[in-house]
Amino acid sequence: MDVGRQEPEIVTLTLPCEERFIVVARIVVGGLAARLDLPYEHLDDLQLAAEAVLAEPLCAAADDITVELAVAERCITMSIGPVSPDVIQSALNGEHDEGIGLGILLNAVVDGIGFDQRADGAWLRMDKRVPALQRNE
Amino acid sequence: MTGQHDVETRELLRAYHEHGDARARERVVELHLPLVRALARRYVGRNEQLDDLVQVGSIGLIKAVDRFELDRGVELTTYAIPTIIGELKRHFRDKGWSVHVPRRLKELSLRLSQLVEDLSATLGRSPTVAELAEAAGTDEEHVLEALEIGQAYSALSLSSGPGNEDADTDPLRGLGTLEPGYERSEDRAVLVPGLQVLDERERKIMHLRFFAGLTQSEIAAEMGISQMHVSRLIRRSLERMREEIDVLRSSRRMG
Amino acid sequence: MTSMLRLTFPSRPEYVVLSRLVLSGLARAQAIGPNELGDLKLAVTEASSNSVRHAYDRAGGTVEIVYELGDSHIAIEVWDEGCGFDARASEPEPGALDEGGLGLSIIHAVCDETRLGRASGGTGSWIRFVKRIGGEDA
Amino acid sequence: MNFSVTTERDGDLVVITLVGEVDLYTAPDLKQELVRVVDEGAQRVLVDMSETTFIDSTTLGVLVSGLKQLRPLGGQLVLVITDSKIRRVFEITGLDRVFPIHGTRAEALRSLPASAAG
Repeated sequence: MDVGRQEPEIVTLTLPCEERFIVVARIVVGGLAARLDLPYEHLDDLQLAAEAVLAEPLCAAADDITVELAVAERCITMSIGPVSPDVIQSALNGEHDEGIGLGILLNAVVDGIGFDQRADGAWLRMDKRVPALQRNE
Repeated sequence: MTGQHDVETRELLRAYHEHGDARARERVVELHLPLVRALARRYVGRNEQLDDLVQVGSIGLIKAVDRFELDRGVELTTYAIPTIIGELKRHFRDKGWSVHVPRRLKELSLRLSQLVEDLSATLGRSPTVAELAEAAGTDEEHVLEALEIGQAYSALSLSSGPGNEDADTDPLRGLGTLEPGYERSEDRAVLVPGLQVLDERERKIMHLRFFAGLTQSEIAAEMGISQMHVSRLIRRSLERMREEIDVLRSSRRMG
Repeated sequence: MTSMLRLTFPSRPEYVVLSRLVLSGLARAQAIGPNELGDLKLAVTEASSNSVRHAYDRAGGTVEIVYELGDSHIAIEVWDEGCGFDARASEPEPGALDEGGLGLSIIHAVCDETRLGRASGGTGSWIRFVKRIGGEDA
Repeated sequence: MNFSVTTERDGDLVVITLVGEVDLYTAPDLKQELVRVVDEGAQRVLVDMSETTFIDSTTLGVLVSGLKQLRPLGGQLVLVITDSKIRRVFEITGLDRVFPIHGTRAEALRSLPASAAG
C-alpha cells in the first residue's frame, strides 16, 4: 500500500454504542493493520486501544460513536469520538476506577494520547508509530 | 451492595446449605435478581428479550447458590458473577454464531498460536497477518477471523463457571494470594481492586504489561508461554475486570 | 430492532476487504448463516469494487457503506462519488479490470431486493440491497 | 496482501494455483499471469482454485478474458473448484456452462490430453 503520500488515508467506522459491536471495530482495525503489514503485536495493541476506549461509557450524549483511522507513512492515528471529555479525562486519570485505568492501558499500547475539538464535540486521539517493514512485493 | 444485604445473604445461605431451607434459597435468588438483570442487560439485542435473558442468567445464579461454599470467605456475588455470565454466554454459544463457525476456521484458530510462535522465532519479531496467512496457506481475512474466534472461545471458556473442566475458570482461584516478589515492588498494580478477580498468573501478566511496560513478546519470553497466549490472557483479564467493575457500579446503584 | 453501522474508506482496491470484514464482525454480533454471510460478502464486494473501479480517475474519492442490521434482514447501501452501475456507456479502457457487467447481476442473484440510484445533487451513485437472514439452520 | 499465484509449466500445459482471496486488489496478479502464459505459448491452462477462499466478478472477468485469448489459438482453460461458495459464483452468472469445472486436479488434467493441443 502506498502510504508515502502527503495526505493520510482515512478509514472511518461508525457504530452504535453497544458492547456487541465492539468486535466489528476490532476486526476492522485488525483488517487495516493487516493491510499495512503491521506485526501482530502492533495490530493487537491497536485493537486493544480501540476496545478499551469503546468499553468506556462514552455514549451518554449520542447513540453512535466513530472510530477514525488515519494512515500516514510511519504512524496510524486512531481517533474516537465524539466523546464526553469529562468522562474520558476522568477515565484517563483513573478516577473512580477499580480497573487498570484507561490512561495506564493506553500508555502501554499507543505512543501518544490527546484530545481534538471538532464540530461535533471532543475526540480522543491516539497515535501509534509503526515500523517500516521490508515489503516482499 | 450494603453490608446488611451481605449479612442477610450469608444467613440465608447458611439456612439453605446447613438446614436445607428451600425458602431461604428462593429468597437468596430473589435478592440477587437485580444483579442478574444488570448482567443480562449487556446481552440484550441479539434477537433476545431482557426477560428471557434474565431467565437464562437466573439459572447461573441458582447454580452459584447451590454450589457456594460458606467457608470460602468470599461473597456470593464474587462467586456468582462469572457463573451468571457463563450461563448467558453459553446460551449464545449454544444457539448463536459459534455453531456456524466453519471447522476450517476453528482449526486455523487453533494453529495460529503455534504459527505466531514459530514465525516469531524465525523472523526475530512478531509476524504480520500476511506472514501468518502465508504460513497457514490461507488469506488475511481468514487469519483475522480465526484470531477473533480464538478470542471469542477464550472469552467463552473464561466465564463458564463452576462445572467447567478448565481449572483456570474457578473464580476463587488465586483470590487473596499474591506472589511475593512482584507485588511488593510496585504497588500501583496491587492497589487496583479490579485485579483481585484475576488469578496469580494473570495479575503478573497485567503487571508486567501495564505497570512495568514490557511488550507482549517480552512477557511471553519471561513467562515461557506464547505471545498469542499472552495476548489472550490480557484480553480476558481486562474483560473479567470490566465485568467485575460493571457489577460493582451497578450494585452501588442498587444500593 | 435495527442497528446502523457506517464504513468509509478511500476509493482504492486495497480497502475493499474492509467492506467484507464489517460483515465478519456483524456475524459475531448476531447469528448470520454461513451461506447468508457468503452471499452478503460477495454482494458488498461487488458494490464497493464497482465504486472503486469507477473512481480510478478521481483521486481522493471515498466509498461509504451503510449496514443496516435488523432482526431478520441486513440492508446495505453503498455510496460513491463515481458514475455508478447504470452508466456503463463507454467501453472500459483496454487492460482495465472489467467484470463485464456481472457485478450487478450477482447482487441481484444473491439478495432479495436491489435498488439503484443517483446521489442527490451530485455525480455520485448509490445502490441498496437487502438480504433476509436467519433462514439457515442454526 | 496474502494472495499467491503459483505457476507450473509442462510444455504447453500450464497449471496456475490461486491461494487466498481474489478481488479487485489481487486480480491484477492473476490477469498478468494469464496473459504471460498465453503469450508464452500455453495451449492448455488449468486454474486450480481448490485453495481459493473468495472470488468476485472481477475474478470472473479475468478468467473470461483469458478464455477469449486462448480460444482463437485453439487453446483450453479448465478450472478446479472444491468450495461450494466459489462454485456458486460461477452458477449465478451462468459461467459454469462456459468453463469446464472439475472437482480434482487429476480429473481436470485427464480432461486436457496432450493431443488436444495438436
